[in-house]
Amino acid sequence: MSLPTTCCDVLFPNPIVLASGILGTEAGLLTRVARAGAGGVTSKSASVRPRMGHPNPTVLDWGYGLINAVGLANPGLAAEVAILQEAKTMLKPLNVPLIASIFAETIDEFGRAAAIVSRAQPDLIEVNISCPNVGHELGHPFALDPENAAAVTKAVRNNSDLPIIVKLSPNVTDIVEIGLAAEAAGADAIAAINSVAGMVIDIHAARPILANREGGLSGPAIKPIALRAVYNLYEAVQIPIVGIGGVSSGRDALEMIMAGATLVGVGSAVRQRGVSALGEIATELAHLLDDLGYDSPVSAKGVAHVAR
Amino acid sequence: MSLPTTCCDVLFPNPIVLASGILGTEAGLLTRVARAGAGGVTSKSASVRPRMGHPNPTVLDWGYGLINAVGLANPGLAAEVAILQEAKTMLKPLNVPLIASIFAETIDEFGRAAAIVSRAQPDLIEVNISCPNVGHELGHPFALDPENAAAVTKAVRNNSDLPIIVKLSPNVTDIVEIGLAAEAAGADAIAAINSVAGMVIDIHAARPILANREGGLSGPAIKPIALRAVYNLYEAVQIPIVGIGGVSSGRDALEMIMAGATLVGVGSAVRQRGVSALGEIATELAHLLDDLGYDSPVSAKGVAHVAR
Amino acid sequence: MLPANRHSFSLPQPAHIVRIVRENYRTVTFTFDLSWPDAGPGQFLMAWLPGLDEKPFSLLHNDPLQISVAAVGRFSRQIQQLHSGEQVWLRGPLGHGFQSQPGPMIGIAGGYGVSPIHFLATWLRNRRERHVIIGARTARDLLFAERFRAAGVQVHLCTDDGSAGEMGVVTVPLNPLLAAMPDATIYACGPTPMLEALAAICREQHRGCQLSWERYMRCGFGVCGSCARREDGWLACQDGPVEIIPG
Amino acid sequence: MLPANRHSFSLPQPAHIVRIVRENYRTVTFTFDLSWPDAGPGQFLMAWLPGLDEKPFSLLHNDPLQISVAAVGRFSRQIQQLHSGEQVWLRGPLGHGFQSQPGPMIGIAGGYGVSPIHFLATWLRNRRERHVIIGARTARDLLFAERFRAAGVQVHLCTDDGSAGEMGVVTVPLNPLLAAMPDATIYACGPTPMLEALAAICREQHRGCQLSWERYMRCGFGVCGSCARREDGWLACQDGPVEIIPG
Ligand SMILES: Cc1cc2nc3c(=O)[nH]c(=O)nc-3n(C[C@H](O)[C@H](O)[C@H](O)COP(=O)(O)OP(=O)(O)OC[C@H]3O[C@@H](n4cnc5c(N)ncnc54)[C@H](O)[C@@H]3O)c2cc1C
Ligand SMILES: Cc1cc2nc3c(=O)[nH]c(=O)nc-3n(C[C@H](O)[C@H](O)[C@H](O)COP(=O)(O)OP(=O)(O)OC[C@H]3O[C@@H](n4cnc5c(N)ncnc54)[C@H](O)[C@@H]3O)c2cc1C
Ligand SMILES: Cc1cc2nc3c(=O)[nH]c(=O)nc-3n(C[C@H](O)[C@H](O)[C@H](O)COP(=O)(O)O)c2cc1C
Ligand SMILES: Cc1cc2nc3c(=O)[nH]c(=O)nc-3n(C[C@H](O)[C@H](O)[C@H](O)COP(=O)(O)O)c2cc1C
Ligand code: FES
Ligand code: FES
Repeated sequence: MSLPTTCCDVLFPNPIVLASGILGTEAGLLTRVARAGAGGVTSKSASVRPRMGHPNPTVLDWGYGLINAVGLANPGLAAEVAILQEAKTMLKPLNVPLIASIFAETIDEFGRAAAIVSRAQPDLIEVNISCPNVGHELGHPFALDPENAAAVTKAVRNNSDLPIIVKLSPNVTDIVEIGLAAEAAGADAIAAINSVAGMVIDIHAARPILANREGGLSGPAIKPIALRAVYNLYEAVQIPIVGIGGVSSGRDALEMIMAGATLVGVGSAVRQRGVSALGEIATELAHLLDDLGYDSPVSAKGVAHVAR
Repeated sequence: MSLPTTCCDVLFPNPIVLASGILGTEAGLLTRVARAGAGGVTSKSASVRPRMGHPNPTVLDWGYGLINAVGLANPGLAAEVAILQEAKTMLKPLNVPLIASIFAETIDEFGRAAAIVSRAQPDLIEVNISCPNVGHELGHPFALDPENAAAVTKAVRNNSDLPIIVKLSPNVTDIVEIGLAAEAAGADAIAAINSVAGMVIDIHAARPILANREGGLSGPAIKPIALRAVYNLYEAVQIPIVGIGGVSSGRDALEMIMAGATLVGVGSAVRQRGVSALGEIATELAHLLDDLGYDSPVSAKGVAHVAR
Repeated sequence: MLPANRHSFSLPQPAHIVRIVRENYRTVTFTFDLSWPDAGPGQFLMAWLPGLDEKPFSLLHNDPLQISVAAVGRFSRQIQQLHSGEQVWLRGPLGHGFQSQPGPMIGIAGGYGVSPIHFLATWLRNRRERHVIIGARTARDLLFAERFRAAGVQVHLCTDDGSAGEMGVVTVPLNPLLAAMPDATIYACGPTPMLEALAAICREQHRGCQLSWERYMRCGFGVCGSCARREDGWLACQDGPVEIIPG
Repeated sequence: MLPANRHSFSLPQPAHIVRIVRENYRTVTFTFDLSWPDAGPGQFLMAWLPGLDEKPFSLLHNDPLQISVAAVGRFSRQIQQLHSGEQVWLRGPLGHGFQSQPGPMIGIAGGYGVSPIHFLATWLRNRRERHVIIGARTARDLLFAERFRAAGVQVHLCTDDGSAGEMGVVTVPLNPLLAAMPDATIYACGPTPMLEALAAICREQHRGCQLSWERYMRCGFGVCGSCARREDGWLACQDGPVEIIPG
């Protein structure tokens, strides 16, 4: 069984990568996840200027998964570049690639963010387009329409030579349309999915619990939503897909790979399984692939696609 | 504590109503649910012509809820009218209103369906616009864009004097926009949400388990998605909302009411709690309202809305 | 947040066929490498063949799992094409089965209805008296007579054409048994007309009976309404498949 | 499918305040009508005031739940406005607390750090020797001295200005204790500079210690990374808040 997987010409020791926003705040923490067996790590999304994020409650466990509205809190890209450089140095001896996640509130700013983050020379850039477009009259996230998604992708493309992963939101009528737009605009890979819009309410307080009222669902509850997104994207795009959403075991990871994922992102499973979740999932995946007679993750990629 | 609730001038003995597609196939079964304490019952969606639906597997329990792709199997509206008439007669002594659910594949057919179903004189008509629009070049469900949703609503409006509930899909970029379009086109109420698009995959079979590959998620996993939809719709529309999605206890029902629901639809909870789920949930709701000092469901309606 | 992979028992589980026994010209018994020790006679499973369909089958045994399948259509013919070592996906145990009553057993089986009745007869192996009536159109359709005898059950056969046992339907051998054993419980599984006839007889004689009905099924767990009886909404998958009719 | 409402323990639970005790000019102790019998000293909870914020507080007691809050900012001032009978929403118990070691206890508490140290002292009530060093800026900031004494703990006070106890920081009374009790375990909670000084002393003397650190927290369960230490990614909420440093 050979787990090493290539995506966008970058070699990952295994296909299980840390999703953005989970444990991705510090170099020491990214390295800790890598040491515990992750195949790749993604930093928390950062923007040109620092952001405080929303007041608490921002992250909750509602029983079938998590909900969060951290509000993209981050120290700003100047500080982030230092974190990424430190992380790069620490990750190098482990041969674990670093994916740097960026976001912005206008298309121009996405370009600037890409230029700044590239200075840290991460192995790939992930473009989180699920944040609200403040330049847009309605404030809708860029991920919600194909024109915006394409414009953001182009802006990043024009400002960096690094491979670009565009991360899609599931909160759209047609995720495939957005994926195709990103691909056409020059994305090297697609990540799907970001968290699913939702709300938890406390009947005693008679109000939503998150300070931001609504937030993003993640964890076991969203796995079928993610599988469907990856499955449908795989039938449409040619570029590799990072499948993310509700993966908490080797079995879940294999489902995602069979749906068409090249890499598998893991976030909320850290809640149940701790920092070593990713390494454990990679090991479970290796055993399962062996049991089922596949000689590598890529040999199982997309096999769940059957003739219509 | 007074549970009786009026919606569209129809009096429901309590706000907990059976969602369409769950136990709604036969008059005897609708009556059984009513006898077990439901405040209202919705029949399985029916179309002008009969439909076989998809082969099995069509309904599965994936651990955090159900997934289904029954394919809108139904005996056709001619046979359905007989079922509804029988149900009406059986429900009358119980004073439990009957909601008749219809769907169609073209806008004209929606009008015809409304005309036919009205012969059975159900108390309300629910318009399920989540089925694919075969008249439309892309085959997208009517629920996915505001123009289609409005056109369907008008066609039904023009063919029936009964109160009309338009049932929305959560699989859209902006559910509020669709709700507003239905309201403007003459809907008397909104039902939200229908099931959430998803997929389950079996790694041993290396394929999606549902014969239709993808299906609709329901049950506990989708409750936060439903709460968010109802909350946001409540801030936009003036007409009453039937809140549906993942409600399996009186507490869940109260969360839905606090988000803005006038009636609360219950479906998948029957899996855990049996045919008496609805009656039990209504009782739990009454106790909770009492404990929290509300004198009726309507006095708790929308209280989770706080100033932004 | 809950532990991962809570779903394993609700979704279809892959099982390997470990033994295939041909029972007659159209019926085959499959033994799987899976056991459901808590499942009882009258309960059923949903068997999925990926790409084809998923259908309900009564348990012939729980530990290991066994089902008997009569080739009548697409699915039942296809499953009979499988070889030992191949996989079938099983979901269950589903439904409510027979409730064992004190006193003698009269089992009545039509066609592949022998399957749950045989499971029941082995379940009640310590009963003083166990009788089973097996009915079929013709001799070559009769199933399990030797198996029942080997299990110590008194077997009564009948065929429409008299080619084996008594000529006529199951009520022919039943009537004398009913008269001879006023304290016996009737447990039956078979085609709907047979069950309707039995229900009528028992109603007339004010005798209780337990009848296992067949209906088209989708969910198998009481949600979709596919298997509902029109009049009273009785759900074959969840309230049944065995209906306990008091005397 | 799982039973409904699995979430009750992970989401904030409403608790009523049943008792409010003013400890000093800025610190108040709240007792709630909720118990977490499995929670131990050093563990914490997140307290939510709807519409305002959610903040971590160390447990002063588990059964019933108690916390002590020093008014220093928006949240801590607001919670002190509440009256008996009003509600606070509590989420926990979170984190890993102190690990009781055999032998004597030396507790070191700065500011509201007295809270988990007092819980620990009552937890270890059968120990031969229990000492606690309470440090503060000035006399009126000192907390819990009488409570510790009432619990049979030997109390050593120190203040920056010498207005009570010895003049100086906690290391002043600590040094003679360390010398006198080579087998004592050091358990400490207080401001970061105090803990850093203690860590340095213990490192130098090759003595183990247990230090409870404070960091800004969001999830409280090891997911968001808000509370991570830069160098090694140690998570105050999940790996800690108590760091067990071997000798
Ligand atoms: C609780 C239960 C237990 C069962 N136990 C067994 C068992 O132990 N062994 C066994 O062999 N079979 C059993 N069956 C029947 C089995 O589920 C299948 O129906 C049977 O195998 C035929 O499926 P097929 O696809 O091969 O045939 P099909 O192609 O489906 O049809 C074969 C024949 O059956 C009739 N039929 C099929 N489906 C329907 C339907 N939806 N409505 C009305 N008529 C229909 C058709 O009219 C046709 O004549 C059981 C059914 C139920 C509900
Ligand atoms: C594990 C743990 C246990 C705790 N236990 C207790 C306890 O038992 N009793 C108690 O009173 N408090 C405790 N705290 C501190 C408490 O959580 C709050 O931080 C404190 O109440 C101040 O909140 P506030 O909103 O009132 O003040 P704020 O308005 O937040 O600020 C007050 C002061 O604290 C500083 N501060 C606040 N937030 C931050 C931040 N994110 N980063 C850096 N500095 C900040 C500010 O500089 C300011 O000077 C604990 C914290 C942790 C992490
Ligand atoms: C606390 C938290 C913070 C997150 N922050 C980010 C973020 O900054 N950028 C981003 O692209 N996704 C973010 N996400 C989404 C995750 O990267 C991931 O897409 C989602 O959680 C689904 O995966 P999971 O079910 O494995 O957690 C966050 C998720 C969580 C739970
Ligand atoms: C088996 C099944 C069949 C369904 N069929 C229909 C249908 O025919 N028409 C419809 O409008 N909704 C249908 N639904 C959706 C439900 O009415 C409801 O909107 C959804 O299940 C969410 O509610 P729940 O979580 O309480 O089940 C179906 C749901 C299930 C589980
Ligand atoms: S098969 Fe779905 S209710 Fe019986
Ligand atoms: S507070 Fe989220 S990881 Fe510690």
